[in-house]
Amino acid sequence: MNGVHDMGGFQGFGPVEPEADEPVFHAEWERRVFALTLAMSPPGGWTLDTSRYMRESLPPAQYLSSTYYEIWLAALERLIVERGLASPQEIEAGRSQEPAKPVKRRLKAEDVAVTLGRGGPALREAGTKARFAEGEAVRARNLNPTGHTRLPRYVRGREGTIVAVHGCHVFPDTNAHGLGEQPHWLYGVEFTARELWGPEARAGDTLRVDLWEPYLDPV
Amino acid sequence: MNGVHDMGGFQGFGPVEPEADEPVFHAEWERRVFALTLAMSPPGGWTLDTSRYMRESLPPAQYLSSTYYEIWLAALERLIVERGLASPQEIEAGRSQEPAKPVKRRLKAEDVAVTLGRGGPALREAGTKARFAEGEAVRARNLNPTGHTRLPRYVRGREGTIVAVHGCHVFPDTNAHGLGEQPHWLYGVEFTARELWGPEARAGDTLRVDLWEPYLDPV
Amino acid sequence: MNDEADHHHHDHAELSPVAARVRALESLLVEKGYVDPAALDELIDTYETRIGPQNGARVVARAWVDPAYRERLMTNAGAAIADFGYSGRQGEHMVAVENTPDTHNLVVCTLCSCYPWPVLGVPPVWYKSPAYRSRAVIDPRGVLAEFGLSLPEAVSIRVWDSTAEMRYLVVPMRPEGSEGMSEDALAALVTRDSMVGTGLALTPEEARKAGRVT
Amino acid sequence: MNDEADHHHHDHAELSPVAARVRALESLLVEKGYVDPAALDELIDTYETRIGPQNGARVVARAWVDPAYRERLMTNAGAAIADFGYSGRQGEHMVAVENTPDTHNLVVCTLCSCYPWPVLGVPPVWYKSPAYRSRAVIDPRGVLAEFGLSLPEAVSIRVWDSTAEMRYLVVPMRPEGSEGMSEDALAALVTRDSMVGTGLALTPEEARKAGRVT
Repeated sequence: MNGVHDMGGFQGFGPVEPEADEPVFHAEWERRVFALTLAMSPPGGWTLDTSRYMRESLPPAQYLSSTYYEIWLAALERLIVERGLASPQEIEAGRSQEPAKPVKRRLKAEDVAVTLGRGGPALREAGTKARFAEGEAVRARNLNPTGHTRLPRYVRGREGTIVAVHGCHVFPDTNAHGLGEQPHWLYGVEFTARELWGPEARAGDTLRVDLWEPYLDPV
Repeated sequence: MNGVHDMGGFQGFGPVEPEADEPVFHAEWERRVFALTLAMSPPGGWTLDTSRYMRESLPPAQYLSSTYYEIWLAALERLIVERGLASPQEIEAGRSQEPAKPVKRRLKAEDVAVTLGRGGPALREAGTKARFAEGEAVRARNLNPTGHTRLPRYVRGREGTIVAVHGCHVFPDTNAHGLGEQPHWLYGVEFTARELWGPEARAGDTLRVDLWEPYLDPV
Repeated sequence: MNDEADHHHHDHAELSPVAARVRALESLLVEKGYVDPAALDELIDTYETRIGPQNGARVVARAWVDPAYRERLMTNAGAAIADFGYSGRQGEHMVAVENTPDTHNLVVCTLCSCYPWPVLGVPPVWYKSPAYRSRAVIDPRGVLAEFGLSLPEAVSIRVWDSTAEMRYLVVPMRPEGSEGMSEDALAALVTRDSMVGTGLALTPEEARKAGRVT
Repeated sequence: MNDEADHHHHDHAELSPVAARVRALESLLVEKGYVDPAALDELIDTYETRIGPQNGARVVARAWVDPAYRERLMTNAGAAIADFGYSGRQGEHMVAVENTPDTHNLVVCTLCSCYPWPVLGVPPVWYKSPAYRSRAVIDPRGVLAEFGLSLPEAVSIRVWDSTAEMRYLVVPMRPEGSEGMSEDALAALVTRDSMVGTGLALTPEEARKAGRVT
């Protein structure tokens, strides 16, 4: 989806404002949203890709006027409702009004360390040969899917060079929508800053971005 | 400026919602903002290009969460303050606290019809020959100026065809910033939908957009 | 508004915050002598009651009945439109674009809200909305569907993005069943949406149902 | 939070709207049996006190003192980082990228907030801000200037946009004046920003001034 979350290249957001001695969280509710989001993933059964799509598909004005953990909260609520884990009324009330939905998995305190340490690798066994090799010239396709994608707008149509072959990775464009992992080869692709931003960009500056094979055409 | 005002191609704003029997204005304050904006242009001395820049350079979250005339109001207030016509304190108070700034022009009621009927033509005498002619292939440059521009992001780097030569028009990129009208040749340029949006677009669909000569390269 | 503005302090509380802010601003600008309240009223009256899509409708109706006028409109829209006395602000550089059985025209301004004021008045909310501005260029058929308009498969869409001071007036196709109608009667078939491209001209039957003709 | 949640109704009024909403949500999800409150506390404690940039700093310091380790880190970052026991969530596929006198690396996630948690913890607010996400790719020098970092003219910038599950750890250059320092002492020179690319490793002098070493 071409959304405001696809921020690369916008110029109107003002200066970056680093905070000295920034705490990990700025309020107790941020801690809880963070933890709830991680803890609800096993019972909810959604993927990271789906979570990302829920966040980026919030109404654009809401997305831009929310803080980071407000966005997480809104997306978590949407996921909970969408998966039938609770109703909007229950979320408003903060009280259960219907039986809980049976869930297969639940994160226990004693499993937190092992679960985090294992993570969720995205690398899958390759069923095909990689189409591109290091050093090859490619062009990012001009795709404009209405669903989730990890092909930023600012690289579409631009020519770059394969600089890494990362193996076959879960494909977010399908995985986010429950259409399966459909692993595809993932490549590190280098673009010159001038190719991306025109002649005003500094010669020698480059950008590298990871792109799946369906995002790329040979040149 | 690459801003959220440059909306062509976004997909997350939901459906278009036409209103049946829509009135020209939805509130008395909208009438007044509309009229104040038009009436303040002669005493303020700013150009339409400057007004547009003031609107599009509002903070993105504000731009997207404001209604149309709220954006006009915010931009008008910024112009008034920036040109020293009133202070922020006076605007808050709604009362004059300092002498008015002498202004050269003021729109009188009896001049409204003539002033509107004359408008503000943007066509200027050509000092140069047009670089491009109808039928020529051109490519929109990949320019990313931080100031005002009328080169939408979605055409940058795309190849099209000159379909009209409109004459020399005031150049918004300079005029918006008080750098003069610097008229340039203006062209109607046609792009195929597939060139702009990729192979999923319908064959035969096209888009036409008016682009100034400095936005274009020959192909 | 002129005399209202003088006692805005006592009735402030009844206004929404933005309405109060606007009233205060007007009061200030009048007090400073920058604006003439009567000019504000005149501006509002002009666009609320005098300039609107009825202007464009007359232009289109004449083009339907008068081939010579149509020719002038298509080659020099500004001059042809000036026949009716319509000119000026946000219509300084007019271009008329004609729908055909093969091509449907749709006008948008992705960057702001450019719109041909002298012939259509000020734009409706949807024309200025992010939804329309964003999707008219990438998904014109989806947008038309939201207006209840479904074009035949074979028709191509030509979208006009008004980035400069050129302003585009769509000349819709003359509807079936309108043969022999007078120019004035035809004008009642020409809606605002049909001159932006989000609609077609009404058939006489549709116009009757919509209460546009008796 | 567990027992707090049980009586959230009486102290609701003191909370901000969002805090109250989160408390109600937690209460609901605990009541439904989906989440274990102790697991929430454990998750928070993990990222608030145990996993953070001190992890990455130890990795970088070892790479500075141990050429064989550096070689492993650059060719198989995941395995090299696992030497310290750091692994897992948001660090499943690690890549280390080294600054050189010619090239400075800068990491961003334009689409969301991808960041190598096992070595850096969860990202700071600026990393997740629209300002950083939008401008790091188009104006990296302007962004670095806002961090007080001005690179020599000759240095090129290589920006890494984390679009997939690959996570990038910048290995900053070992600062001057750090010769002969122990691995532990060197780790104190390695800031979070230096491992994202918005800063350089501190000189011993700078680290002393910043109170990172005594």
